[in-house]
Amino acid sequence: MFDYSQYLRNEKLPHIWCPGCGHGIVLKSLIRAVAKAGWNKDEIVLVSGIGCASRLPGYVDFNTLHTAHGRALAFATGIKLAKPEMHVIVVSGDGDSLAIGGNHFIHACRRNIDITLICFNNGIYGMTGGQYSPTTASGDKTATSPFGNVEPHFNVAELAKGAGATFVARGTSYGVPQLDNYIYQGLMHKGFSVIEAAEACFTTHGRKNRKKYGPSNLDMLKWQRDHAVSVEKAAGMSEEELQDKIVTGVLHNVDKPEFTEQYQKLIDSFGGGAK
Amino acid sequence: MFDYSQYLRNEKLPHIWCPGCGHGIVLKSLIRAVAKAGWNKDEIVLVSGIGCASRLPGYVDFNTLHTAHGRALAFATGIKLAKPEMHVIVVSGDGDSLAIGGNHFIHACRRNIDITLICFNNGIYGMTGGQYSPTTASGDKTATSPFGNVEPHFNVAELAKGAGATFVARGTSYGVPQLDNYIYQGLMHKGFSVIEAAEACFTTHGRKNRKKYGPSNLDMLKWQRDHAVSVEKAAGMSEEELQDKIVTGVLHNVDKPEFTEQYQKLIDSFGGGAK
Amino acid sequence: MGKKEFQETKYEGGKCVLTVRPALCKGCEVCIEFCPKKVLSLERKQQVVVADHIENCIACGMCELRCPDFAIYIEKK
Amino acid sequence: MGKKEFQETKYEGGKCVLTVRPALCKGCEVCIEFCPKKVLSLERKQQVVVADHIENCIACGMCELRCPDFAIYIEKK
Amino acid sequence: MRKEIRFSGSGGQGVILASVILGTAAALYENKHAVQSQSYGPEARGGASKADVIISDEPVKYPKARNIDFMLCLTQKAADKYLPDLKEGGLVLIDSDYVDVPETDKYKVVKLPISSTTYDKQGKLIALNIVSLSAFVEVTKLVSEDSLEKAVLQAAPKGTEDFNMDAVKIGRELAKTLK
Amino acid sequence: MRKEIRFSGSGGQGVILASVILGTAAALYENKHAVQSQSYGPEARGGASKADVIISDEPVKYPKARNIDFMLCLTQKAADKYLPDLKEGGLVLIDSDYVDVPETDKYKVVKLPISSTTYDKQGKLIALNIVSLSAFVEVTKLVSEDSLEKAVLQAAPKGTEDFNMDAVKIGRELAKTLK
Amino acid sequence: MANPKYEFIQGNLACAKGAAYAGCKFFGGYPITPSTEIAEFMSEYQPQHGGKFIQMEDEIASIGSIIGASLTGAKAMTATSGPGFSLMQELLGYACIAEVPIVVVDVMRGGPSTGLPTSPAQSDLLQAKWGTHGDHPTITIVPNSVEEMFTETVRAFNLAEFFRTPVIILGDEIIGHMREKIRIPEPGELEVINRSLPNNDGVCKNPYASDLNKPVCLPNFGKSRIHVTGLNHDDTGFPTMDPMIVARENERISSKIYHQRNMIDKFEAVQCEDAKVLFLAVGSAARAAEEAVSVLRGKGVKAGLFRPITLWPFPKEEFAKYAANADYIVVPEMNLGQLKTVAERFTKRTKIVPINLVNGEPLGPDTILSAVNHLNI
Amino acid sequence: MANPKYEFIQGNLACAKGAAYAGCKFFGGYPITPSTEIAEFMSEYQPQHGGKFIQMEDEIASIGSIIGASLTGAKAMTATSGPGFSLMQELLGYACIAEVPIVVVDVMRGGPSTGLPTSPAQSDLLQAKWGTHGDHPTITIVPNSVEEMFTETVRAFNLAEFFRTPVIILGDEIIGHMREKIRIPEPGELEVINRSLPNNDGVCKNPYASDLNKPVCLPNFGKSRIHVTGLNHDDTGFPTMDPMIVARENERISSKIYHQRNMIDKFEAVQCEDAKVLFLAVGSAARAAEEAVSVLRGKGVKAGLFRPITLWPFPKEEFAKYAANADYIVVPEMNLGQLKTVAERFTKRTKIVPINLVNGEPLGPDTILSAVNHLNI
Ligand SMILES: Cc1ncc(C[n+]2csc(CCOP(=O)(O)OP(=O)(O)O)c2C)c(N)n1
Ligand SMILES: Cc1ncc(C[n+]2csc(CCOP(=O)(O)OP(=O)(O)O)c2C)c(N)n1
Ligand code: SF4
Ligand code: SF4
Ligand code: SF4
Ligand code: SF4
Ligand code: SF4
Ligand code: SF4
Ligand SMILES: [Mg+2]
Ligand SMILES: [Mg+2]
Repeated sequence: MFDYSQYLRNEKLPHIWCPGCGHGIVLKSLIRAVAKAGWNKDEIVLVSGIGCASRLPGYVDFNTLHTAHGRALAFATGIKLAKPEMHVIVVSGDGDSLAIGGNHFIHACRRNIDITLICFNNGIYGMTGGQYSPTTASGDKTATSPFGNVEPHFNVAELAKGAGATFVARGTSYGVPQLDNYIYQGLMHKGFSVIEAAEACFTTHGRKNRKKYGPSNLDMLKWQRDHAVSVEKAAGMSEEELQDKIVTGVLHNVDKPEFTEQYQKLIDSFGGGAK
Repeated sequence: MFDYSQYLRNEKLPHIWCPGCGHGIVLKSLIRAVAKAGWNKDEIVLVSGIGCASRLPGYVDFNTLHTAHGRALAFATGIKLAKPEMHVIVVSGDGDSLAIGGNHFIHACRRNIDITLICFNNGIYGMTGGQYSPTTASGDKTATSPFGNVEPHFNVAELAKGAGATFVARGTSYGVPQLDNYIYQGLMHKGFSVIEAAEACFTTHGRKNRKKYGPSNLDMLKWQRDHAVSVEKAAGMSEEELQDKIVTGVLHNVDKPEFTEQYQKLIDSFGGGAK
Repeated sequence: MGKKEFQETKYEGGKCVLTVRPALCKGCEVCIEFCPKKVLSLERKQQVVVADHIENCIACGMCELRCPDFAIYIEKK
Repeated sequence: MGKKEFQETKYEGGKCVLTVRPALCKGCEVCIEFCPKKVLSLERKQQVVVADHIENCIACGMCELRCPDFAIYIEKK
Repeated sequence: MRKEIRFSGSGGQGVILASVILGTAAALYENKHAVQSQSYGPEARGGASKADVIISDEPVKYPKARNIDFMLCLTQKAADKYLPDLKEGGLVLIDSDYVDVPETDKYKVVKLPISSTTYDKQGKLIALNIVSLSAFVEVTKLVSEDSLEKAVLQAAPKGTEDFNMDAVKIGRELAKTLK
Repeated sequence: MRKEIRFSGSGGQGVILASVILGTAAALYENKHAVQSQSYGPEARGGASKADVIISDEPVKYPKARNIDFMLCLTQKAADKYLPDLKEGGLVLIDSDYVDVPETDKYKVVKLPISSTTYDKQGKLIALNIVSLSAFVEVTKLVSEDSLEKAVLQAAPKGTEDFNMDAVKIGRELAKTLK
Repeated sequence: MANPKYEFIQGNLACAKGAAYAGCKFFGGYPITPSTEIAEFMSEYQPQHGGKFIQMEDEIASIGSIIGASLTGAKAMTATSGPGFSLMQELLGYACIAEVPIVVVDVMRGGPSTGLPTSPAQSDLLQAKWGTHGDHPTITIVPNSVEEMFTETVRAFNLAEFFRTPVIILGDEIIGHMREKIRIPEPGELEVINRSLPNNDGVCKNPYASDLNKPVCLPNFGKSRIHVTGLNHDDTGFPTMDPMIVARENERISSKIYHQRNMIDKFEAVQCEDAKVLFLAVGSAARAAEEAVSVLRGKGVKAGLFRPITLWPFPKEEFAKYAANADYIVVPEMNLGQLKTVAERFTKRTKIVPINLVNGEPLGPDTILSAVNHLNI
Repeated sequence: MANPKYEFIQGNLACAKGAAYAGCKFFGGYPITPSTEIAEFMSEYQPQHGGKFIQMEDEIASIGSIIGASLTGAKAMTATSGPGFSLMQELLGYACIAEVPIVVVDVMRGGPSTGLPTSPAQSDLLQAKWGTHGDHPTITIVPNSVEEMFTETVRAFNLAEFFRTPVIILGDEIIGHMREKIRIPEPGELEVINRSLPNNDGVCKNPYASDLNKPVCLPNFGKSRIHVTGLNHDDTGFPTMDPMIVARENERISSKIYHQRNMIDKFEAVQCEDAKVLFLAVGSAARAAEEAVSVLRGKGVKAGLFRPITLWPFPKEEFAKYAANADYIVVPEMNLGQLKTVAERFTKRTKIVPINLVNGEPLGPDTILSAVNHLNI
């Protein structure tokens, strides 16, 4: 029996998330990945922005920082550069990391700073009651797209890659063992890694799109199961076939110089920065 | 003899740019492309942010808007959506569009809104005196990287593509006829188009990197000439060979539904929005 | 941080011990839905999961894996 | 917007008329450097371009194309 | 006459809608002054949630309830949390299927098996809030039957009018058993 | 004694550095109070650019120049723009190779062929600002030769010390021709 | 059937409907509690009425988009709460200097930073005036009822369009979320002001030319081909550093507002004439204060309430007049003393009694009354 | 050779050197005129001294990065000008409520919006106090010389670290860009305060526990494993909506500062004792005012200058004391009347004479003297 409690602030449970919310599933995945990495809790800083997902840091027994909406990566960049010996993990909703936080997202990718970002992508602004986000599927009804969303959505992995991230993976809150593995690989990766966890928010999103996702929270999870295809399988599929699919797997993994190491080299070139 | 004067606010000339600054070369390219498009000046809105490049709107006889640093695309999105019959062009420096303006950049790409963005990429913050930008080459000395830039830089085209732009091209301020053509294609494209104009700022950047770019402004232009390779040619080159090259050409061109048209369809579904 | 003890309900099956922490269970039914052996069900009034067919449990761990609330645990025998 | 007239210096060659607007020329030498026929040079004191070899001009238009300042124009004959 | 009313229950039970209907009935159909407000934030999502209505003949200046005259409690948690706000001499209606409160001299406790009755009659609990509201109105006489029905109809999504009017009747009948 | 000095010329001529050197000479090597300030913005890039120094025995309160005692003009544009700020009885040194100003009773005009002399002696105009500064100091006696030399050395990039000291001498000699 | 013109709705909804009434054709926003209902209504309303709704990527983009839309001629609006309002500050200044009419709603919530997202507060009162850098004009309106959320939003658009300047509406969580009955006015019943435009199809050489103390008559984008910038500019709209022009324009964008105070000033004076205990309060705190006034009058205390509806510019003369007669100025507010600073400025003799509540709860009449009980009256 | 401890440098450079002296180990910034020299110095200094410099993607990221860095224990700073300062407002509030020490330099420039990027102004004085949403504390320092740019930056770090709060330094284009001689103090010569940390290697259950009126003793990230949030929180650092705690904490983050005013208050009173014409001015305007005082005294006019060096909290008692004796309070400032509002608050009887210059030019003694000439003295 895996002992979550040593990673948890047990007295803060139950968490605030709705029954069945995927955020809890991914949280457990993250804990298992950190356990596997064997990191010392004192040396971990977990940073988030604002949103349902961003409440996560309150529950885990690391150094935790709940910042402002969209700004987690900016704070995290300061932390990592100031104290590179810390393991810095960022957890963030799709709205937090890709709407208001989009600029910090692409620049963290570009810098290739050794931070692991887990994007809790439920395709909606959960916390504020279900307005469409930059990852909401076109056509979906939300609080601010009552007639169906007319905007296209980001492919998070493509965006991360295009911006320069060196490790990109996508899992789902249904395919938990795989997700464990992607997060673990992300933690181990030297450089900026993005793990997108495809999730669902029935409370604010599924409820308004029962025709598509099914009548309950459980159907939404099954929708995930039925629409996930591995990157290997996806390679053989047409763009049309992939239209409503969630392509999972490690989508990008390259080796590039890491930012804080490069900076340390500069310091070292002056003899380690005597005062 | 091409008559620029009918597109210019002649009384504002000479412009404020330094002798030999590429911004002037690209401005002329833009004018020729607009002329070729045959657009009515009353129906063009040219928007910029803040920076040397962003002073451009002052010189052309369209509806022109000089916004705040980084925000040109946000304003432009409002203009285009409010009045889709206008042709909206954004001109913006690399700092303006990719540093502080990075979020608006990726979201304009995602929405595929019918705006043409010309990114005046001189790889530096010219206006403020030459601090490194998100496109400054690694190793270059700048006002804030006195020992050489330790940060990686964006590949603007990859970023745009990853974010969902439907037309992406890159030219240089040396290869002017090609640039004319890319801009023209961008203007004609229905959807969001990004034309990156690779440029040079000798005043704040070249001067500090004479070893690399040569002793004068003219050498910097020649550097461009010597490092530009067409996308066709680049296809056959290794990553190493491409390291310091500027890959030019139309790099991405796909057809996707345009945002304001989609929105208009929604309005039309209610009978065109009777009051 | 101080530890908090949660009350636990234990079910012993052939292959496993299954533990539920009722104070944490939100009755979301995720474990129930994806249990391959229909071991679990919901106690309506308390909105808490119960293992009324523990005998069928194969200790596959899917319930624990997917429970969003740290409310259900499987220990293989 | 009102038009402003700029003073112009005209050079007539075999194949072209070359026009310089001294008030706009910043003497950046871009046109000079990339003229394939070495037609142009810089008048140091005024820092303005002059066409001292207009006879060699082939009207290729490169000077006009690259001038950042609307200062030089080529008209083919 | 200023009356303060609080509806309380758990997140998804529809107490907010009930309060809006009551407010609508008073404000639009009886030309009284009414102000409705509700709890937002984490509490609104799970746990105890509340919605208040103030009904008055005079314009309502301060819009928040302070001394509750009438309360409805659909869950025990809600009762535990909010009953202290009921004023001396006030009245609370509880769903006796789920809630128990000790008898007291301080206020009047009215107990009705709302859930079981609703389930018995409708086979589901979807309209529990309307049944409760109707019973509540029958007990408190805060608005007329007619006004209540109009307000319920105004709030009912298309196609659910009959079902909701049925709920109104169930609540009313249930409350009449008290007499 | 408060003296206000303005150096003016075109963007790349180094008048700012000259002003900093003068300020340094006065402040660090003669223990006077000195404040230097310069123009920023579009004007600093092309067109006429200026840099001011105030030298005083007393602490300088208001740090901006208002009534220029001594001025240096290296271009005609600069002269046209800034001469009006020279106070009555002031002195202006101009580079007579490029600048012409009418004689007047209002202030004293000192003309020196700075550019041509510099070019003649050094084969380039890089140190024009130092030559000008040195001539200016020789004319105005605002700081001692010694202080000026120290300040020039402090400002000179490594390897250019001799070249700059040479420029100081050229300027000084040129100014001495006036006597 | 009830009269269909009456509705029992939330303050935020009333605000959105007021905007629609005023002719708002463009809404750009980013969701934030407790203002989301405004955006949600707009997302439904606009496409059905030929207008535009867009959810931008953040609050900066939101205000940017509405300034852009307004320049094309559309009446435009955004809505947010504290954190988003802070992010909008830079571009609020842009709208001031470029003289672009927009309406910005800030439904105030608790705490600095994220604070208490679902609790009421009145702690952005001075931010609304001083939040952006540089000197700039501000018109800020603070409604205190659902009805005013409607009518004052109409007025906000009128002022924005007339004066060519951003107008801020400060709601708060209480006023925004509570429901009251309001009458929806018929079209034409409330005055709706549209921006005046140059004749001549907008073509004009000096679009920013204006008498001192007067708003500009800037044409919309189109045939005008004007230039608009956030740099200091002259009559032509082009940048200038000429000290005379810069000073005049910096002053004019503020003085145009002070020049027609009669159009802008709005306040409610409840029993102020003979008030010895004068309350100064806005928004939901003013409702509590008004109740306190009744209670005190009932006890024979000469109490009164001065409630600025237009908070900025502050109706200082009117306030000073009543204040001069009062023994105490009592300032109940859901912050640590913001209106108090205003009271201090415009009262020379009177004792000022601050009542401050910053616990996330509404400020009620009881708190006010018990504070007043301690006074020597 | 000159004494090597003296340098003839720009105000911005002095500020950066002061930060280095105070032990600043992290600079995160985004370039903007007229503050760039600070970042440029830091980019050279930090890597040579084992510290960190990073140019972030914008000003929001800049302040975010320094808050993050500060939480690890590094003294951290950013520098900007008006437009960037506006963008930083949201996170300034974060640093207030989470009690994170940072130093933010705003070198003020002209105009609202982009305005006049290379011209001086003093128009962010009130923004520094009220710019972010929600009630929050502010310590703001306004140096008026190159020397003070150094020494006051050291003091800014001291106050930030001691009080665990952001400290703002308002420079202006004049002070930032002018060169004066300063003496660079020896290490140890000026007091340098480091944040106090809990014993016990930082492990503590209630990191935000603190007496009323006192700063917290928050451990740095590391063994402490604390939780930091921008929501209202209790002693443990975790969110709470408990009204008692919320009120106490909202008040404490301000009152901690008012409690030890002796550490914070700093002003210069030049010939104020008998002043009948009392100038209230800061920064470069105060230098002009000081010259005006000399001139007026020379003419027998009893003039004096009250110059707050710590502008916020405002040294109100001291000012009020001198103001009470004066016939006129003259407030020369390069804005449309910001210090004036403060003068109004803290003067009951005296006539206030504003002198405002917003043309992008420096405010000089002549302007002041001619305004004073019109007075009846
Ligand atoms: C500056 C700012 N703007 C807006 C908000 C309101 N807000 C809070 S959370 C949120 C979106 C949350 O969506 P997401 O990041 O996807 O997380 P989720 O709740 O879906 O897990 C928004 C818009 C805010 N807190 N701050
Ligand atoms: C909010 C804000 N931050 C910073 C600045 C300062 N600034 C003006 S232009 C500029 C960068 C310009 O670089 P780029 O966009 O590449 O244009 P270029 O000058 O190189 O053409 C910066 C940082 C500003 N005006 N506003
Ligand atoms: S609202 Fe959605 S995202 Fe938020 S806790 Fe509930 S289910 Fe999860
Ligand atoms: S500084 Fe650079 S970018 Fe700006 S005008 Fe000069 S050359 Fe062009
Ligand atoms: S371990 Fe597997 S079989 Fe057993 S209860 Fe859990 S899901 Fe069902
Ligand atoms: S998954 Fe967890 S919370 Fe959900 S019903 Fe099962 S045990 Fe309860
Ligand atoms: S047209 Fe061609 S040949 Fe003639 S001057 Fe220009 S560049 Fe030279
Ligand atoms: S390119 Fe244009 S500006 Fe440059 S020298 Fe030639 S004519 Fe003059
Ligand atoms: Mg989400
Ligand atoms: Mg650039």
